[in-house]
Amino acid sequence: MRDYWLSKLFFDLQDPPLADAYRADRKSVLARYPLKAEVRAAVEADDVAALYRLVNPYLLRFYFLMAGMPEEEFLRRIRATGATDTKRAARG
Amino acid sequence: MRDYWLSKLFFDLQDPPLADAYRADRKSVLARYPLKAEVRAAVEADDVAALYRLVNPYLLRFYFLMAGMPEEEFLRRIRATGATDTKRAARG
Amino acid sequence: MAELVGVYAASHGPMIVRNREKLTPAENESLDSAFTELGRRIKAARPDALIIISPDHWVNFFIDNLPAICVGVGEVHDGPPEPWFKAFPHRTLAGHPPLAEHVVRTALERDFEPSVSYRLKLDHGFCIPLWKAGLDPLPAVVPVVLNDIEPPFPSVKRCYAWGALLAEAVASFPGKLRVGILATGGLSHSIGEPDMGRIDEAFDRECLRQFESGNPSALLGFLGERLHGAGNGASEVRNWVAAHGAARGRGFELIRYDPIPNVYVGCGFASWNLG
Amino acid sequence: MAELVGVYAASHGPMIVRNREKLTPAENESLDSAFTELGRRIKAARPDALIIISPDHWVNFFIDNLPAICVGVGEVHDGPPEPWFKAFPHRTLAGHPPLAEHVVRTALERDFEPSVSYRLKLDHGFCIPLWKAGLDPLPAVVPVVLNDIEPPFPSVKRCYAWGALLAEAVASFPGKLRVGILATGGLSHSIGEPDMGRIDEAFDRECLRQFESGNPSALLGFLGERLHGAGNGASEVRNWVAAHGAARGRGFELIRYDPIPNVYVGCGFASWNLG
Ligand SMILES: [Fe+3]
Ligand SMILES: [Fe+3]
Repeated sequence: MRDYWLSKLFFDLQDPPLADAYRADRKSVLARYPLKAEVRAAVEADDVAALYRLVNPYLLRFYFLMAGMPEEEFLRRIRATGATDTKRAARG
Repeated sequence: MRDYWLSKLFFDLQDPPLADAYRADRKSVLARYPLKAEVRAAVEADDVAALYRLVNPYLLRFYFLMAGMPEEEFLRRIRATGATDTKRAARG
Repeated sequence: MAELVGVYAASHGPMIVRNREKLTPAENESLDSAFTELGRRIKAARPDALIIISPDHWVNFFIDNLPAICVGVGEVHDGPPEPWFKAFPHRTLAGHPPLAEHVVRTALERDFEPSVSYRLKLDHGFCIPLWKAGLDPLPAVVPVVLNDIEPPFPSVKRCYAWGALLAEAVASFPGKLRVGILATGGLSHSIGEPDMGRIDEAFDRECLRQFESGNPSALLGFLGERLHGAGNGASEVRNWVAAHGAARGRGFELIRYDPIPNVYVGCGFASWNLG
Repeated sequence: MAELVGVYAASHGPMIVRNREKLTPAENESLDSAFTELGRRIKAARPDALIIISPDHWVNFFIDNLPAICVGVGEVHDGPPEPWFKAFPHRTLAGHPPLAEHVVRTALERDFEPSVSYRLKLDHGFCIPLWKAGLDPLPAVVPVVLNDIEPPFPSVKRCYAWGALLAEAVASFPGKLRVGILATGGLSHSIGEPDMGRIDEAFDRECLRQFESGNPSALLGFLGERLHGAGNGASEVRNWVAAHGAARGRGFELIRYDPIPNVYVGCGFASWNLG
């Protein structure tokens, strides 16, 4: 089950002007999305592991690239999430 | 085969603020849609028969209702198009 | 395992709401009492969740991505956006993600390929029957949006198979859950076409007889020959065919048939025999 | 009647373009020559239209309406919107509405249920192979968007059936037309997952061997066991399976296999034997 509004935020951020706005003022863009408090907190904390459970992995990877996290850092963090084999299997 | 931009215009006009804008100033809304010249002319002429061939009939009916054509007048015009049985059959 | 506790059909013509002041008191009363009887039967079956099969009347989907069939898996759905339907009392309707996702997975395993939506607006096709039947509180809703609006359409045979698949998914759902199925739309009508306003009473009565008889192959044969002649809106009878498949073709009991010119639609209401 | 003149597969990893300066000259040269050979074979077959099977990497569809499969029937498609892919020389690509609509109608008649789109953006999945293969002028493109990106997915068996259906639709298309089929994506890779960057070379080599051998049931059995372990991106091998179905499972000739770590993808290129 995906988190709809988190997914929508990441999806919408593919639009370059919105991505610019987000990088300039993250809070004002976030305010337009009715995110649950814990989801919003995970976004604000750049919590890769928490967000990984709520959104498509392609969108997750796009988001952190867009937000300016170096690829090496994202790889380090996503590898550290150490999802179970069961979860990977479910994603076929 | 539908006309994409005509369909998009009629679809978008389901948004009440856009419908208001359209009723107030049709030309400026039309300018935002890259309609082919003959399609645009058919819209400007309220040409029910011509538009009928290019767009889903539910959207056609919605459009003229939204644009302010009385239901009786729309019924008179759409009945007068006298589409062939073949065409009706294709729409199943 | 979940249990299929009822399968129902109801028309959803917007004019039932929009044209109410133009209908005669007898016409309004007849429609009201048909919906009330439908509601009585649904309430008696006590469904926890209702799978509702209806088309999308251009409120969610456009021709940039028009699904043949779409299942709504969201936790919540939005109420009807139609400006003339503000009387509907719910801004949102609860979904049933576990059942909906089970339907999707079962479908994909069985060579069906629905589109999936986490967020749907439920238009008058879904909400007129819910509202007029007086279901309050509402059961959880699993929307199944079948394209009856913009050709080409799924075949009636395929719609029947979809219904059987829905019944299979209900039967294999791991959890104690009472599930109803409600198909909306039809019977004969025509919208935005040269025969707009025509009600094909002969088609409707024969169609109802076929649904009553519980002979699916005769029904599919009849529809193959006659459906396209009953107006573009008659295509919504596909939803009833899916319900028929869910009921294993057992036939239904007619609640009411109201061919009301000012509604533009041959209105029918029924509940299937589940044997 | 139209004629199926060639069936092809190619990887489409974005890093082929984005990471070009990080690859060794030998790696770039190997990829370039694989695409060039693919292009040579496609040009030799002289297709008027190319059915391209690729996923949508979130440029068209969202989870409010995510189709299992979608056919693009538009007169024109938009070029890739990815900001890093501005080098692609075409802002729009011509479609082939008559062939695409024939595919849709044939599908619905045969119990397949695609979503239909009159206007698609063709992302790098479609356009990297077209561009790198040097097809200019481009043949008309009929996009078939298969969901390999967001689970649950159509089964590999169903993807094979889809391919057979495409071949059937080509064969029954009324008109003189040379049609090619190009499946893009795969082989093993992982994006946004804990094993991101892993290339499963053992899986890839066995997978290629299965495609070469022309034994579809062995291939489907192998994928049923191993596909889920080869990374989430490996799901795109479904597109190759559809191409295999279109080629009636006759097996393919490998052009190149390049497991390049800086591309993140086990890159494969092939063309099927059409017997
Ligand atoms: Fe309707
Ligand atoms: Fe890809």
